[in-house]
Amino acid sequence: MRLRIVEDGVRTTVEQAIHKSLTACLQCSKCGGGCAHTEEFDLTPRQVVESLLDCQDDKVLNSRTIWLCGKNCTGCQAVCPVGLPLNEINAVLREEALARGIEPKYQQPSLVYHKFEHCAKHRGEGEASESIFRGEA
Amino acid sequence: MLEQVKDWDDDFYEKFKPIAMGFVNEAEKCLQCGKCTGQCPAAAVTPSYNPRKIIRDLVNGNLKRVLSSVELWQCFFCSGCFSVCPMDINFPFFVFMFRLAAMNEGYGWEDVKQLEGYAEKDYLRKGITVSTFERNPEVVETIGDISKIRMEAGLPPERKVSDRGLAEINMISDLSGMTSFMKKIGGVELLDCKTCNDEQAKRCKTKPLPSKVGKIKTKLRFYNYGEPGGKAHAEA
Amino acid sequence: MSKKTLVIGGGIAGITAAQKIAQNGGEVILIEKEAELGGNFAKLAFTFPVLGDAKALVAKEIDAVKSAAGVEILTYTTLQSCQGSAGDFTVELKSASGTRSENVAAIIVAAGFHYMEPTAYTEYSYGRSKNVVTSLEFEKMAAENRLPQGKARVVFVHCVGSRDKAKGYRYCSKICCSYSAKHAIMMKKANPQSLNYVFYIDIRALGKGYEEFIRSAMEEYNVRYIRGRVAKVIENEGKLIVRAEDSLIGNPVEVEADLVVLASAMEPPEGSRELAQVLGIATDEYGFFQETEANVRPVNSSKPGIFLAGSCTQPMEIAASVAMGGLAASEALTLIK
Amino acid sequence: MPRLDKVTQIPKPEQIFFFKSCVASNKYPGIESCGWESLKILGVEPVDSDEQTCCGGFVTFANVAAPTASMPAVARNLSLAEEKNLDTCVLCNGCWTFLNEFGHFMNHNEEVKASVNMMMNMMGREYKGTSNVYHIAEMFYRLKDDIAKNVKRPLKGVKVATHYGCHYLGGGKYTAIDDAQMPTYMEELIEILGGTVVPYTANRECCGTGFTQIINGKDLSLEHTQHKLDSVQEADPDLLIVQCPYCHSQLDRVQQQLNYRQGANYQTPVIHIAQLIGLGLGLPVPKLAFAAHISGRQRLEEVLDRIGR
Amino acid sequence: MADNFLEAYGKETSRDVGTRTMNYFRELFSLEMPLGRMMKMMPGMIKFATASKDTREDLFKFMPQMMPMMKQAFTGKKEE
Repeated sequence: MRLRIVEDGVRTTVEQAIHKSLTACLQCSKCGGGCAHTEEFDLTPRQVVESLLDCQDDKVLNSRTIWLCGKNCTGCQAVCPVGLPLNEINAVLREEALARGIEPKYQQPSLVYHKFEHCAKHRGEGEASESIFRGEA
Repeated sequence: MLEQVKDWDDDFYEKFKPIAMGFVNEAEKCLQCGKCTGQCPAAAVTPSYNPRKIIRDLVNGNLKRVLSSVELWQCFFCSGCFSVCPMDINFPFFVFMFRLAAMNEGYGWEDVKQLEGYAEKDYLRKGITVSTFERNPEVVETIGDISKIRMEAGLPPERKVSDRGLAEINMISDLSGMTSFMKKIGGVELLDCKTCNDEQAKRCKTKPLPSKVGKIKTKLRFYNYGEPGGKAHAEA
Repeated sequence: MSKKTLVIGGGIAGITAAQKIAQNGGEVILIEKEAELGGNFAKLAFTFPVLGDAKALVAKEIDAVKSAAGVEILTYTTLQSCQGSAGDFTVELKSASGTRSENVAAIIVAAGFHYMEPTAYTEYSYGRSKNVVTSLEFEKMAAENRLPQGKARVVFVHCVGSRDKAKGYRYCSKICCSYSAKHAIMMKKANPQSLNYVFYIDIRALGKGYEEFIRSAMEEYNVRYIRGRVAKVIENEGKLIVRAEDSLIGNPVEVEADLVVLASAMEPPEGSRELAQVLGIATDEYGFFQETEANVRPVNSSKPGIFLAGSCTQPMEIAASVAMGGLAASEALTLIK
Repeated sequence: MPRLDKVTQIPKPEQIFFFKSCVASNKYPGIESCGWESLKILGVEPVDSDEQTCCGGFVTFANVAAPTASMPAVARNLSLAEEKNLDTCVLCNGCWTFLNEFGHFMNHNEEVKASVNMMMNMMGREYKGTSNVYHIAEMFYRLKDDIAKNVKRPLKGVKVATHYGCHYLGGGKYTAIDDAQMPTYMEELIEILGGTVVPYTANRECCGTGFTQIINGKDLSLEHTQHKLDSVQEADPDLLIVQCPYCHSQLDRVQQQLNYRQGANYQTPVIHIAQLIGLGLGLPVPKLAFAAHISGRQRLEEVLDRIGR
Repeated sequence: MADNFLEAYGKETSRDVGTRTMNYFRELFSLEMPLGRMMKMMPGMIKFATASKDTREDLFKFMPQMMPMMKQAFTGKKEE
């Protein structure tokens, strides 16, 4: 899945709401290191900012991070060397996601790899499976 | 559970390099520049696959993550990463070596099992890896009789390897340990639709993997480098 | 015995050295193989980290050295041979009008550097697409007002030829990070509508004002910095498709660009090994002149009486070249007095 | 641009050991017959041996075989050429890399060579490392003057796109005759034959076989091949030239898979460089064995009608 | 995200996995010929010898070369 970098998106909305430019982010990862939720996040707070700057709107709005972020916790903001209010950013993104009709997500999908490919029944393609054995000597 | 850096086998790579007969080297020079991932065909279709991260983990010695990952099995072997690498790291060889290591740990046998026919039925019996028989189940339509086309083209109807040649490759296989390796693969139990009964079908739904490989217990693999994506995953 | 000093190279290091020697009463022969003094500095439009007018600055220095008493400037001139030892060198200078022999006490080598031609980087389509340019060509485009107009996307690629064992040099060229930031700012200033992307591996901004300069490119001029080396530039119907990994996220990304600027490496000047042979001094594995001791004797070459200045020893920025020129001048003066 | 110093190192031998490819023999016999006949026309006599087997690269890299089996297999195949004192000519990128790299490895590692030779001695053979491995596309580029002299069926007005594949240029970035990122030698060959080269964006991208991905990770493989085919479709060439039978098989067969499953309409004929040269040199149509191709057969017939059968 | 594989491995560290992997490769790529390995080769050689007449002849030609190796494998000493 190759991402395409395009023009400004939700980034401007966020910047207007927090009265700060996201470009100030140093990408130092201090926010994610101290966060209690990091393990459950799909994007770390740093990656949220980076994705916003890259204008990957869909990716950010569809992520779990924005819903999992503690609403009143300011742990990341307290340690941020440039003082970006990450929890506020996530709050703005939650509103934006709701406005776009994106359902909240909390559950982490299973990262266990299941392989069904050898079994045609699981693909519902019985006729293709026939070809496997056709002509076997 | 957080990852513990003290768990990592940090001098693994240094110790491993001399054993690997020159196939695994130069990784210590990796700049983490991401040029490999930028042109990787697998990374372009699934976001969790990332050669840069795998190299990082190998050099750091975070072997648990590498060996139990699905991503290790998603490499296309296209050598594109090697062709652009500013430090000449031959990543496909890394993948090759560490797939073997992963198999030693009990991962990925079900993938290899699907390719068993190429070696057992074709390479060792006929001396030719790809036979006229279509082993890719997805191919919808094949040209029926290739021997007729071969004869029209002025070739013998069937390409045959002489008995002497076959005896020789079979001896190579026996002597180099390939045969015993193949036996291990033969021990993998894949639930097969051809012979599937109700009980097995039920088991297949809950536990879609082969249960054991000879004496090795086959393990589940994980997406260790991020959440998978791509068209097929989006549909599921 | 002669009290003259020979300065090879009319770039900013050579000009400074010549000026300083002349100011202290020495006589200088300044030779330059090109038509004009100023070297690579004169090819720039702006300086960094303070955006100054490079052309005006270098013109002032050239005027100063031209008007200085005791400086003889010879353009289109190269060094043919060099005999003797410290305090008494016999050099043969070759120009279009013929050769001339001179007796000098000291020699300052300020041969400068050369921007690498990234022809080996076929993955970046250099030479195939006219919209893929080197940073030097970008400076020229900026000076001639040929920068893309309207809502153009410009991609700057770091480390082309530097930090690359396979196709370039293993060293870091030190200034590419800063000058790419400068170019991005120039681009934004010339065309506020433009969107600028810089692909970097690390940002190497050492020294006073450099980090702030690059941060200002990000913060004030809204230049997007993406961590990842560009893997491919493909030309497609007049547009350039730039493929790389955004390694801070871990995803491959693609940018459709109108112009791609390659920050090509600084390499040793052309013919540096030949010059070293003529002078009888040592070079390092890349062809840069080797100093005797890197920390406390940065200007002393392997032969007494021959001093090094500027970027012919290692990649360096203007301020460091000027400082080195001054140090080389003072070392040369000790031989004259 | 081709590296001329490398090209001139390739000899113009009178005889060459013809290493057949498994896909070429069993799926697309035209590649084998055209390679054989074209070399003959160009004055190089191919020599066959029925003792040659598959290079063993597929089973090794598919991890079905123990890696220790690969070196003796390579040594055995190369020793067949050495017995005849000939260089080897291969049809497939995979065979080229596998024989070349592993042969090179054994030549530079005496211990491994000795242990491999012990096994060779048991069957009365010896691996010396004297046979160089050349890709047939390399040979054609070396013999391009002879090709220009022998063109019988000029490809006038035929739009041809190229696909170089990965293992020749990428894997052998220091040993191949052309640059890994911007190769042009096949384009030159096409122009010699009188065809028109059609550029497309995804030229240097992998075909998507992914070695074993086409069996094990179909989703990844098919998605990638679709990207590639989309790009080819946009350029709309009459022929897509490959130099590796495995790429050939992937690009040819996946078109028809995607047409069947997704209702797409990919109809680009894929042919091997040996078949293209055979076409240009005027080999009779049955020798080209286009009947074995699956996708774009109609278009192939049209091309044949246009340039003469 | 790290949960899955850390749980699967339990208390084992990467160091244990590394040692195991190293031992595996050391055995796989070993060029030495201990007795056990020699014996493993025997069935293959017998199979080869029984394949046809000329294969048997070739193998017999190799026998003189093999004797010292057998001796070495049995005694575990390198012959001077």
